[in-house]
Amino acid sequence: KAKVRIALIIESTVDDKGWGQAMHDAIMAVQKKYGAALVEYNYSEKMKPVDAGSAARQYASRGFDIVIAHGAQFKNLVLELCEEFPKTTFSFGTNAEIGPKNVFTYMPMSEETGYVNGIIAGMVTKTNVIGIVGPVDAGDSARFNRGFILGVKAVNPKADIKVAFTGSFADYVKAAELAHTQVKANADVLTGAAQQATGALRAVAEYKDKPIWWVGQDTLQITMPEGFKVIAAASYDYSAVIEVMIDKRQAGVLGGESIPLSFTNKGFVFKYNDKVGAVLTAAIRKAADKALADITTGKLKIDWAPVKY
Amino acid sequence: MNRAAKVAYGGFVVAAAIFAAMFVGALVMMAIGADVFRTYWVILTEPLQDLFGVTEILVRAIPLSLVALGIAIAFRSGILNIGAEGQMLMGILAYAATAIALPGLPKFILLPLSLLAGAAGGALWGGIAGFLKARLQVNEILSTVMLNYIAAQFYTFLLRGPLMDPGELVTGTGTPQTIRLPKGAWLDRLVEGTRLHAGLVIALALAVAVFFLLWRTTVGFRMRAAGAEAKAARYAGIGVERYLIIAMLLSGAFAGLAGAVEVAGVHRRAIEGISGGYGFTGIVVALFGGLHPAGIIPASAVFGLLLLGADMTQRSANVPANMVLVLQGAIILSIVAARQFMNNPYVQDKVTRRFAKWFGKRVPTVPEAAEAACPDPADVAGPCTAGEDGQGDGKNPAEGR
Amino acid sequence: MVNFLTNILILGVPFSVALLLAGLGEMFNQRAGVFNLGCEGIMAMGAFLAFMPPYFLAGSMPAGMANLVGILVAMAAGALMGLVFALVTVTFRAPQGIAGIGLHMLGWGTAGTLFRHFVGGVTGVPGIQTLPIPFLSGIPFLGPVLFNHNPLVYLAFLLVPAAWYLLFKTPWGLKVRSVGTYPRAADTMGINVNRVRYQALALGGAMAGLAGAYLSLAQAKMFADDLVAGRGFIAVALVYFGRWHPVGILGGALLFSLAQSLQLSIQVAGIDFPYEFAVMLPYVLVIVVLALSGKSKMASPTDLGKPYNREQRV
Amino acid sequence: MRPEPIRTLELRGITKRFPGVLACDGINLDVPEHSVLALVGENGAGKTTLMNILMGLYQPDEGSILLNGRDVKFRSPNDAFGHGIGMVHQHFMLVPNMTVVENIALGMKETHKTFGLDLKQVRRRILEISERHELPVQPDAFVWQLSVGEQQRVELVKTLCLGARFLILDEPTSELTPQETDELIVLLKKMSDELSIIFISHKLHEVKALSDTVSILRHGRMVFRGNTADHSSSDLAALMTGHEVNLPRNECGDGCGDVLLEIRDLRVRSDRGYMALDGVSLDVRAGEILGVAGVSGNGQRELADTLNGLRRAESGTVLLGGKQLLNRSPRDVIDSGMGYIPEDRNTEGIVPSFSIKENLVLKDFAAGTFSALSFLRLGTIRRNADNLKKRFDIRCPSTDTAAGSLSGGNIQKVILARELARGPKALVAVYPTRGLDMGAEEFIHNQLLERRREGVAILLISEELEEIMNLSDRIAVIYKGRILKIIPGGEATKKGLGMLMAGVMDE
Ligand SMILES: Nc1ncnc2c1ncn2[C@@H]1O[C@H](COP(=O)(O)OP(=O)(O)OP(=O)(O)O)[C@@H](O)[C@H]1O
Ligand SMILES: Nc1ncnc2c1ncn2[C@@H]1O[C@H](COP(=O)(O)OP(=O)(O)OP(=O)(O)O)[C@@H](O)[C@H]1O
Ligand SMILES: [Mg+2]
Ligand SMILES: [Mg+2]
Repeated sequence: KAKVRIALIIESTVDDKGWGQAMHDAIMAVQKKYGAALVEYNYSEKMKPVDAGSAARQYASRGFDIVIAHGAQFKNLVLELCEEFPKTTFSFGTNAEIGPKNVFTYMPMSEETGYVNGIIAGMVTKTNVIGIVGPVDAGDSARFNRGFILGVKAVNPKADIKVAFTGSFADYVKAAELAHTQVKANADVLTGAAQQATGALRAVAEYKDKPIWWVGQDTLQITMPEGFKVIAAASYDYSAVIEVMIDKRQAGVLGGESIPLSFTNKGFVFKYNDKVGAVLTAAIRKAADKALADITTGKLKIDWAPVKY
Repeated sequence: MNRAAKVAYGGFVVAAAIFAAMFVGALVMMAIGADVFRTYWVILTEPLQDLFGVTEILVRAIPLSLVALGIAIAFRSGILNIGAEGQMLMGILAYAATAIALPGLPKFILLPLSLLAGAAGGALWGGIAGFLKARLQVNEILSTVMLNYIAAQFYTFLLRGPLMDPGELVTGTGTPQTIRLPKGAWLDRLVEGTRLHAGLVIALALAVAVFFLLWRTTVGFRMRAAGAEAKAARYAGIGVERYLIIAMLLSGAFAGLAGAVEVAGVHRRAIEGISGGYGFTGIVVALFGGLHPAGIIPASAVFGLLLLGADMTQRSANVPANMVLVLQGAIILSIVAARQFMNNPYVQDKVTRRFAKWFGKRVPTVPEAAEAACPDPADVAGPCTAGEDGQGDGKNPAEGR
Repeated sequence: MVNFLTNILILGVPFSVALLLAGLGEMFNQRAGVFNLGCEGIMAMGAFLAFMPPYFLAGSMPAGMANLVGILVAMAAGALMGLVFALVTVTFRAPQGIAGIGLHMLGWGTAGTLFRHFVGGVTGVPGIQTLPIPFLSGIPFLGPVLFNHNPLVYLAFLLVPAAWYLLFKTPWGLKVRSVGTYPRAADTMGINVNRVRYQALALGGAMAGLAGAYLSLAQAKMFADDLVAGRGFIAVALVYFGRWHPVGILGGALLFSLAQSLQLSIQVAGIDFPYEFAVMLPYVLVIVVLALSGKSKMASPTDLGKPYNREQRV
Repeated sequence: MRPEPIRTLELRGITKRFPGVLACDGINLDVPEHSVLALVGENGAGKTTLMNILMGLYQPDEGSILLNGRDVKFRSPNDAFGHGIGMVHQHFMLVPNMTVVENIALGMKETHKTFGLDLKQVRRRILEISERHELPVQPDAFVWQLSVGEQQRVELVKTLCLGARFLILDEPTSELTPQETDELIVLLKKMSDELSIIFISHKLHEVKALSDTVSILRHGRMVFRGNTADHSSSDLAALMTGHEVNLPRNECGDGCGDVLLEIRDLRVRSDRGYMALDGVSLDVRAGEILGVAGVSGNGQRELADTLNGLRRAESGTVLLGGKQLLNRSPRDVIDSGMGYIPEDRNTEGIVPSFSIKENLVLKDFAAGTFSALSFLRLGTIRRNADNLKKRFDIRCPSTDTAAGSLSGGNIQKVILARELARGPKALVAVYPTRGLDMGAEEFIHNQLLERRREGVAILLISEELEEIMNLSDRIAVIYKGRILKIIPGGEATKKGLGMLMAGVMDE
């Protein structure tokens, strides 16, 4: 196999415990798997849209093979550059469109993780109040929220799901404030997406001895110090996407496909936290496992788009 | 000082300032074990190595200069506008909405029309702060800070709702962004294969226009008078409040236009994060440029270089992205600190005499009659402050805040 | 309903602390005539440095001790940054607005860079725990609203009268006020204008550092690159809202954070309008309240923003 | 600890440079114990600079200060206080939004305790001093609430509270009313038994009345030293300016024209809400100077503001040539032919950072002469400035100079030039010569009289009795917002006016 050089461009940072880190970790994992001799990797973080443009071009002109602009806002810049560098593979997401022949898009079907998390939340709650700490109602976090609601409703139609937003992806402090507000409003299971969710999880961890729980998204929050509050967590595993891109490229396909991220293609990893004890009952595991299996096999289709809140 | 000495002195001060800035940056870099020399080498040379780098510098300089021109108008009129960020967003919204609403129009109508709409959007946002200050005495620092946050929320609201690309709904991606704007609303690229766009022409033309506006027209005269000494302006029959509002309208319009031009020339659809940082860097550029178009244009190019070069360091010298901020901060602090050695006649006088003493020269003589020697502002103003006004006087609003 | 409102107060009060601390610090800066827009950067450094001892010393030291060390380090660093700002704006008489933006970038960038190198990855710390005040916290309504918070909350509220006393009743406060309003008069009275400004900036910096420490240790109990997220700028704005008076700043900080709390509660209660408008609420409210409130002329430090030079005429 | 008494104070070869200016040029000065030295000289002669050096506020470039024959170095006013030297500055050095006690406490370091200010002690000291020297002050008032005269008293009390045994007074009378001035002179005379005093003034009769010796500065050099008693006022004036000074007089008599400016029942509130003008009626005829005499703070500012559209009146009429001007915008007033020389020349009269030539068209830049299609006609503006510079003898290197860097006298000339060149029908002049030296005063008086001959209606507001009496055809005395009496210029006496200004109506 020939060596591939991969470049990543993100607007946040590679250690944000969210969107950016998920992709970064995946590339690192693939690099480890294939060996550093085969995969060269470089990233640019904190990229504003205009900076992303120069970085992408710099990568392309320096001979990087795969340039991943990790964010839907980079669509235009990729579509523009791909014509100029037809030999380079570009990639951006979230996006489900089929791009030009040297562009891969990728699309996390986050409603799937939301649904499974929702089932757990719906069954765990004692107060029948569940809180969502959202960043902005858009993109994959919007899908996650809606899938989550469907999941809760599937097992607990009476549950009251409180959806609220901080208005920012990275305001950890405000996310914590919002989480506290949710708890004060009686919510006993919370969830949330994007890097700001770490702030909310920190807030939940403050209710050390109270039965307030968290179900997680984006990264495997179970392993974090706050993990004792996390009943289960889903994380993105982009290595599937990365590997597909590398393999296709080696095989001469430079793009022109949209790669979904789903349970089916192992794009999502879902884990229970075995250490949380009694809250995670066998019944819950069973229901969640079943949903997971149905989604994976395609038996269960989640119609998230019409959900309103 | 004679001319050669003046140049040498100025050069020495600037060199000392840059050295100080680099030293501060180097401290942080050493703390994290980064390669100090490589980093600086990259910042200062890498952007200038090829045509692409040079054009990218200009791509950044275009919105910076537009924002800074607007800020200069406000400052000269006595208002510290730190709301350019919000004004840019409102400009982008208005521009994009116009372009999306009228895709069928021919380019020679649609482009100017939508850019004007962008300016109007920014003007609206700036005008609110101006109105609040002029009529309700709400401090502009407070209102512009708050309005920035309000604009940011309004921006996502529209991009995620009424203005969202319907395609995002169909595919279910849900990214808050508009459709790709109609070609008729694009600014053309000037150099094939680069992103340098016709916004450059707009920025240069407007720099000239701002110069004429402020120093050659009656409106500009009124605005500057209102900013320099409101009491005297009022006494001379100038409606100070009205000109405060006009200044903020104009200032906002420039920021709005900067946003519109950035989208029309670079992104071609309204996306999130476009305004990031331009608002604040614009203030710095405006002040570096001495609140004068002739200074702002080069200052924005310098900052374009700095932004791009510093940004390249994470790829070429392997330092974390945050290092960009460290370097920018250090450079700003040390250069403004050095400025008084260039501009302040009192300090210059002291330095000159100290030197004269060291080298055993005769202390420069001073004209006999005090009246015959009051300083001419043309001499007082240093290279950073091409000045029509007396810099020595504390009333300059720029020196104010 | 009563419960709803009580909850808003209970949550809103601790939200206000970072703004209050930074605002009080900035008030001293501005009362002494220096406009420090770099508050945000100092807060970022404070938040980062306060986070470090509890993070690294977790095992070797009791948590309370590590927190205290963190707070002290943050305040010391804040004071140091205040002094750097003083060097630039007081001694070198640089324009203060632009220098403040420089300081903001320097502080923010340095905190982020060092965090990446020494920690790398958003991480939590146990932080400062709630300390209910015996007896008082049991009072219905008032107890949970006022007396069931972490110690820094009490400290911040005690700092309001303390700042008032310092500003209006002590020799140093007198010097600060004179130096910000009419430095030449102070100079002719034998007061070293620049020294007082240095001191005020050091104090203001220390308080901004403390505000940052509050964010990372008490409020979020974690550090991340963007933790401060503009709160420093809001604090500066609130100084104008509070008309350079500790009580006014307290009012501004409470108004803002209660509105914030209200906004979150409204969202949680389930609203039928776009949440973005709820998020805007605190910002709008602060402007509206200021626009509608009466004006007092004599409050402002009239020499705010002007460097002082003995020999130079104004 | 009491400082050792100052028996002799000598300045030796003091030289001080400012950028481009040699403010003091090798000045020698001796002040013996218990004597009053008057220091006089034109605006910008270097008086204030010299005194600031003596106070440790400025560092001299060369020269030394000898106290009782010993060399001393003053690095800050603290050092000067330490030796018992105190100064009342030319411009008030009081922080407006602090109280009198606080202002004085600022300098009384012994009241600065660790845990607070000992304001009681300060208040005690203030009352003690003000009683001993008969200088009534209100310790708890805010400075901004005080009248100019009261502030002047506070300054004196402040200096004495700080333990000054050697007093420097820089133009202490320039803002005082005649009575207040007289009282101050008497007081200083008394104090000179205990203290040494350096007294700076442009008013030579004060110098004559108070001082034992006089020193004259010109362009930074000491040009004369002598006993006051040996020289007449006009001798001193000539020494000061280098030529004979003749303050012109209005030789009344030639018939004035029709009423041009008519003010009826004007009622106006002050900033603080009380009735500052309570039914003021005045007529000014073409070719007449109507002097408005009064202690400042009796409604003069409000009158001038209202006449010029800068303040809203509650009721009344203001007619200029029959045109109603009440509550019109400043622009309307200006366009109707009103000229205005405002009280505060540095912030109202000029935009300090604007060049002289810009300031000279501050009211007319939008008129057809100076602009076309909203574009400024820079050529015309420059020519206008060069022209006026010559006509009004404005001393500056070029008309591009920032107006704020000029001396008070030249700033006043810039304002005068602008207002008079517009060819006004009526002119309101407020304290037009305050703080100016005799040369400048002479010039301005001549200009006003010339306009009068040309038929301009002039309303002259002043506290300077001599000025009012020299120039006015009629004199109206204003007291607490009302016109007490109007007397023909020829019949006015200093004493009579002084009584009226104090609100005393004899008969
Ligand atoms: N701070 C300063 N900066 C620059 N030049 C100054 C300054 N102070 C004084 N000068 C210059 O020094 C000269 C002396 O000024 P000074 O104020 O001592 O005059 P003065 O005799 O007190 O005048 P006046 O009678 O008007 O008060 C002036 O001509 C002026 O040009
Ligand atoms: N900022 C400055 N820089 C240089 N010279 C100055 C400056 N300000 C004032 N001067 C000079 O100081 C001299 C005297 O100034 P000053 O203000 O004492 O005038 P003045 O006649 O005393 O006015 P007033 O009595 O109204 O204060 C003038 O010659 C003027 O040129
Ligand atoms: Mg003087
Ligand atoms: Mg004077």
